[in-house]
Amino acid sequence: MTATVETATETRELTYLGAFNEALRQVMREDPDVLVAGEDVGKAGGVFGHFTGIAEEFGDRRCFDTPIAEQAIVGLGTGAAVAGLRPVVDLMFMDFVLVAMDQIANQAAKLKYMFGGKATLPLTITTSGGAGLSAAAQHSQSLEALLCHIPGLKVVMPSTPYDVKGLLTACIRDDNPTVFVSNKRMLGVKGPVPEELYEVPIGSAHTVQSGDDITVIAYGRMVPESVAAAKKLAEEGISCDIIDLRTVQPIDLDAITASARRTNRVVVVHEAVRFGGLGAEIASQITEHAFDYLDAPVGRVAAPFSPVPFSPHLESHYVPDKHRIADGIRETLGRPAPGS
Amino acid sequence: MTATVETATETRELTYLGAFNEALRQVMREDPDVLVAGEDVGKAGGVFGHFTGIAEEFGDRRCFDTPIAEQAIVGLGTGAAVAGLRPVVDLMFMDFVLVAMDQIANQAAKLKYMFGGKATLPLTITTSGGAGLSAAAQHSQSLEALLCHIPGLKVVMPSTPYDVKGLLTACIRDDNPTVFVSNKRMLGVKGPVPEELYEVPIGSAHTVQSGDDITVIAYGRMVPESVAAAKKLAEEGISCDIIDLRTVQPIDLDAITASARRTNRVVVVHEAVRFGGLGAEIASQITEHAFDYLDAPVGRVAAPFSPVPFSPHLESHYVPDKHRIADGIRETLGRPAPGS
Amino acid sequence: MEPTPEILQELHHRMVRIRKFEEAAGRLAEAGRLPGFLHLYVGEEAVASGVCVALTDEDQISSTHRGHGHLVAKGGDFNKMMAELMGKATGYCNGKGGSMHISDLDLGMLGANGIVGGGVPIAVGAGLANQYKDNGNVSVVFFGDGASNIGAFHEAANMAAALKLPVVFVCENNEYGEYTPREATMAITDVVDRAAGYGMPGVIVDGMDAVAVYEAMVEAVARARAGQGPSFLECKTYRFYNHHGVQVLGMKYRSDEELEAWKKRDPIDLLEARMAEMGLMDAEAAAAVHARVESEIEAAIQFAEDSPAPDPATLLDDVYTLAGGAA
Amino acid sequence: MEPTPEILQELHHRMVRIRKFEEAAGRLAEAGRLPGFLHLYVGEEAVASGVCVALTDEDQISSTHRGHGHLVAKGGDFNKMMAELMGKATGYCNGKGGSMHISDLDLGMLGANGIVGGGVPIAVGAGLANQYKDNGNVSVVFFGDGASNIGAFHEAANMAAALKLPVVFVCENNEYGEYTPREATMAITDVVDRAAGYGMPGVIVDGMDAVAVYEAMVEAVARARAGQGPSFLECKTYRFYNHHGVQVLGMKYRSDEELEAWKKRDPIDLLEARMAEMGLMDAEAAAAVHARVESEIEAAIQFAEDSPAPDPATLLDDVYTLAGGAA
Ligand SMILES: Cc1ncc(C[n+]2csc(CCOP(=O)(O)OP(=O)(O)O)c2C)c(N)n1
Ligand SMILES: Cc1ncc(C[n+]2csc(CCOP(=O)(O)OP(=O)(O)O)c2C)c(N)n1
Ligand SMILES: [Mg+2]
Ligand SMILES: [Mg+2]
Repeated sequence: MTATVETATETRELTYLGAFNEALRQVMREDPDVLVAGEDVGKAGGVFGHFTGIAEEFGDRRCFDTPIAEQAIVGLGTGAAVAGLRPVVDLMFMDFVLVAMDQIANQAAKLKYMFGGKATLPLTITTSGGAGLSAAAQHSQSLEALLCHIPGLKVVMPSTPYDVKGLLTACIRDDNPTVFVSNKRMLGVKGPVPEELYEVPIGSAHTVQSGDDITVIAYGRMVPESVAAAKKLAEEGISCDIIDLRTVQPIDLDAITASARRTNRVVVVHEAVRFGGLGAEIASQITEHAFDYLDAPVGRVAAPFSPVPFSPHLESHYVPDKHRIADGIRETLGRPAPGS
Repeated sequence: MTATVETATETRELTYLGAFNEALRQVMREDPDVLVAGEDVGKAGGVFGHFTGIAEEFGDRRCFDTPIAEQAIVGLGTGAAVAGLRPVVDLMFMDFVLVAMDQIANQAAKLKYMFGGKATLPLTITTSGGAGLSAAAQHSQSLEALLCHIPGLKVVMPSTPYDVKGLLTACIRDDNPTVFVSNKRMLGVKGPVPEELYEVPIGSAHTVQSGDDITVIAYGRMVPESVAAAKKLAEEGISCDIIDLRTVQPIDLDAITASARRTNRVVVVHEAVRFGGLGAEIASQITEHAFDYLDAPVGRVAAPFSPVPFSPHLESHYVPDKHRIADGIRETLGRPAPGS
Repeated sequence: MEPTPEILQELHHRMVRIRKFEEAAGRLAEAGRLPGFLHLYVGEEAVASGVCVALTDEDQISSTHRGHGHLVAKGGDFNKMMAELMGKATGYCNGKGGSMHISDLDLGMLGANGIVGGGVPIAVGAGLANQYKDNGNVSVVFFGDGASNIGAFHEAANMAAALKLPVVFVCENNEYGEYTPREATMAITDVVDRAAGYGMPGVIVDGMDAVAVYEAMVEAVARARAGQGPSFLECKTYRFYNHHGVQVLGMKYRSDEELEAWKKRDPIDLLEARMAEMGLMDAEAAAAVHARVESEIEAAIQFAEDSPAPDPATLLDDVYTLAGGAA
Repeated sequence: MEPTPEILQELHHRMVRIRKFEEAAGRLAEAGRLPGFLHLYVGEEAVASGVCVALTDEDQISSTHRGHGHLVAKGGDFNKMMAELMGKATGYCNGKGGSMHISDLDLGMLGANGIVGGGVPIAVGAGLANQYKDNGNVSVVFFGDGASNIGAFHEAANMAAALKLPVVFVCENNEYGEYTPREATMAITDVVDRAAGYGMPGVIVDGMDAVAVYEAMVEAVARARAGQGPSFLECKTYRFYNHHGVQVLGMKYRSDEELEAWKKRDPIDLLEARMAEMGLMDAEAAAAVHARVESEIEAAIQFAEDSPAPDPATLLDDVYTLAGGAA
């Protein structure tokens, strides 16, 4: 995306949340068909602040509170999209995707196909996922694997304010149902963000840092954790090629295979549960496309097979962090941990 | 499971449906805490006939019709299980799992863990999945990948009347939430079934036929299709080791890795969409545990990335069959298709 | 208001179109010439017709698994419908949807739906678009008595009321959900009793009387267009055939007496009798309508039979919209 | 029936226990000593207390995200509760559940729930078990005004009515769902208007008056135990603190006047005044109760502080039941 960055005239620092809010405002200014609906998104501006000031600027016809009714919230967006609007509907926590799963996966995702193509669904579902806030088992999940298995959806999980702005813009402008997942623990993270509106193409990964020994594929909050792990490993003489997937459906197969063929070793990192997680799909596709180049099986660093525990004393052992990522990288490289 | 078969005193032919019905009757006779609830399971005996005669034999307090309310149906079972019963609740089509996903994945699957272990949930959810009946996009899905990604659930997908009886018995007797998936197109399939009650252990795969050239891992209706493909391939001198997974959560890693290490080539087959399907997890685990033994990447034969089409002219090209399975096996073996 | 002769003719014509289409579909299904499930609307024609005659082409409807009648009433094309039921490339959905997903967005028919209650939130969403665009259009939700027990219906009905959307909720209470009678699944007799819980006005209508449905609908639509929000119509009706297909199950879940009593109130007979009384249509004229529609149906069957099957190369088309957007 | 002095003492005692526990939890949270979310029950004590005093230990309740008050009212142990809120190994859930999943199955408390409406079908399931075992027990569903808009509530309420289960639906209508007022999310003023749609009797109760709640509950429970099916209680109440935590958001979503008006009807003050009038409790006696409970809370905080953190080795325990079953 450096290309896009260069085209940016004015760049200053914004938070992950600020970038979301700015993209939404700018898209709403250019397109009167974009409106926002969800729980507490109006007067309160969203429980995390994503929608602060939106109702004030655009009025409560374009940004309003809904009842606590996730199925109807998604269906509201689906119906409005089919009828010609470009709605953004918010599901407060990603865990609530499970409440609305029929409307997302049986309805929004399939309508176009079932109708023989005679429907356009410019619907964006925004939600916030991720663990690490002692929010326990029903407010901490990363459920992208469920969404990515459903044909008809596109899913993005940005890791920087720059990508938040560019991907949210791309999602809202996309004529398909998209799911934009914020990471709850990154909302305050700052980074350079161009003032003007721009898109980060859905489906394009981003190389965060180049390296030769191993490819690390991550997304969302696992990207900075992977960078931190790589810094530690650099001291051990290990050079990591870190790819931020940014979009998890569709995935940027070319980018990850090219890197895998070069480094010959790969580790995939995500917050979600390992079994049946996206890492399995990525590992399988890499193995299918770069089998002869691989010196070791693709490693996976992910959450273990349990719900997310409440206690910080347990949760800190549950969510992957730079230490476990570093261990996973060393393991895939067949390197002993330092001091062992 | 041959062991179990041998212990069977009386064995005669039953259909897949008959085996389900017999297991349920026998379990209900031995345990008064087992009851059945779901749409049309009472008077009608279920739309596919799974519950024929159950209400007549056990009365309508032990087998009754519910409103069309999948969330409440699953919750009814969860609450009754926590309160000491051993309920069986039916979701007519596997596609409706999406309607009840919160109650299945956020509630039933997580309660025990969230309560620090202080809950026992002997709940069985029965449902019917699979394509091939021109039932279109909302009545043909195989959604096991979504369920298998959720810690706390066990999921079985039998391919024979023998396993139907043994696995349903094991599911109902299990003290955890289990999901028993019938395949809609196998209900009339006949096979030997012992008269007395027995269990097929959850989590144990079954070698359907032994072979040396390649390991074929399948479950549900893809097992007979794989056997048919193997017969064809035998004529080409290809010998397949076919493993019926039977349980998809947890998976029998020992059985599949042992075979993979022996044959050095593996193909996984399922009806579900390939991207993010269970095949990815199985392929990844095999690659992690048998990397040095593999002569080729683990192949995957599955449905392409689209909803299930209605027209038989399209659906026949969508669902994997013996031809596409044979092609997938040849590809993984690097063998040209005959006559090419 | 008392409907004009033209309205009565229209109600009659649409009911006959539904009846003939469904009976033909039933025959084809029994002859094994239609793949998949088939939920016939026969017996309930007065509801779809009474509702849709009160609508414009711009108004939208969301339908159910029992959707042919709704599409015919909204002006659906027999050829495209029959071709879709046969899974042909010339069908409404190019053979990808079939009976349970038949739709025509150009006619505002937002699709039959295989998920009970699944279409309710979608019509409410269309209502939001109409309110936002202030285009005066109304969206209508068709749903069954059984569907009134599912969460999506409840959430969407409350949403429509909370947002004061121009939506009309039309309950087709045929007293059964598949093979289970209403009494087994709810402790109320009239589904309309739920309207008050959403703050919506609601009325009970004789669902076998197309004129009664039409008149109640005219009021509900006027209310919606006037920005006064959603309302609820409960139409008491009955399906003459099985839940799906034509024959009743071996297992008897409805008594012959019950079925016969309802058939005595066949909505088409009732309207024809009324129009005869009014001197608007004698037996001969009625027969002419039936004959004309029958020949259209025959032509549609021919069209569908002669139509090509979908090209397997189109299997993966239309999963996504490729033009426009960032992808 | 007019409650006995013992009942009044019990109502008062449980309310004070809830109040003191919640205020202590609020202080700890503001001091950064409690991880995660914290939804305080302060202001609504009369509801949980009035309901639970009318129940036996065998009766069950399903709770919400605002669950501490329900557990305290059902007899919850301060030590285990405080330890759970701090994520300690000695907590009710061994630190795995926290505030939003606190539970005590031995007391019939089927768990707080992080999913709005998520606990409703579960309590209905417990009701099925009670009906099936014919054990005379009743299960109670606590849910908010906002929760009455979600599908799971609707499905479960209708299910309970259809199956005539011994369940009591207790709506805590505090006029807000998070920061959104009731008027924005429903077109009705009284949630109880939904009861008729399920065929359940329903009453409105002053949720700041523990005696009124208790009396209404006694009737509802008797009805359930007598096999006459579910009923619905709407308790008009108000939370004195923020949706979660103590301070109100910078953004004002409730007026000071509104808050003050409700605080004038503090449920504990109301009952103490009433008991004083009746000569059952003077200021001194009341103060003694407060003091005794406060010291119990202090001890519980100490217990929790002194308790060990969960052993990381237990992270993957209790995902499944290992004993018994086929696995
Ligand atoms: C969520 C869901 N649950 C169950 C079904 C299976 N099913 C299809 S139609 C039907 C009965 C619907 O009854 P009703 O709403 O009264 O409509 P009717 O068939 O009587 O017209 C059921 C249970 C489904 N399609 N979707
Ligand atoms: C399915 C779901 N949607 C949204 C939320 C976020 N949330 C938590 S509490 C709450 C408000 C609930 O309002 P109400 O039912 O009135 O209970 P109260 O907080 O007022 O006691 C919301 C929206 C949730 N936890 N679950
Ligand atoms: Mg019906
Ligand atoms: Mg509230």
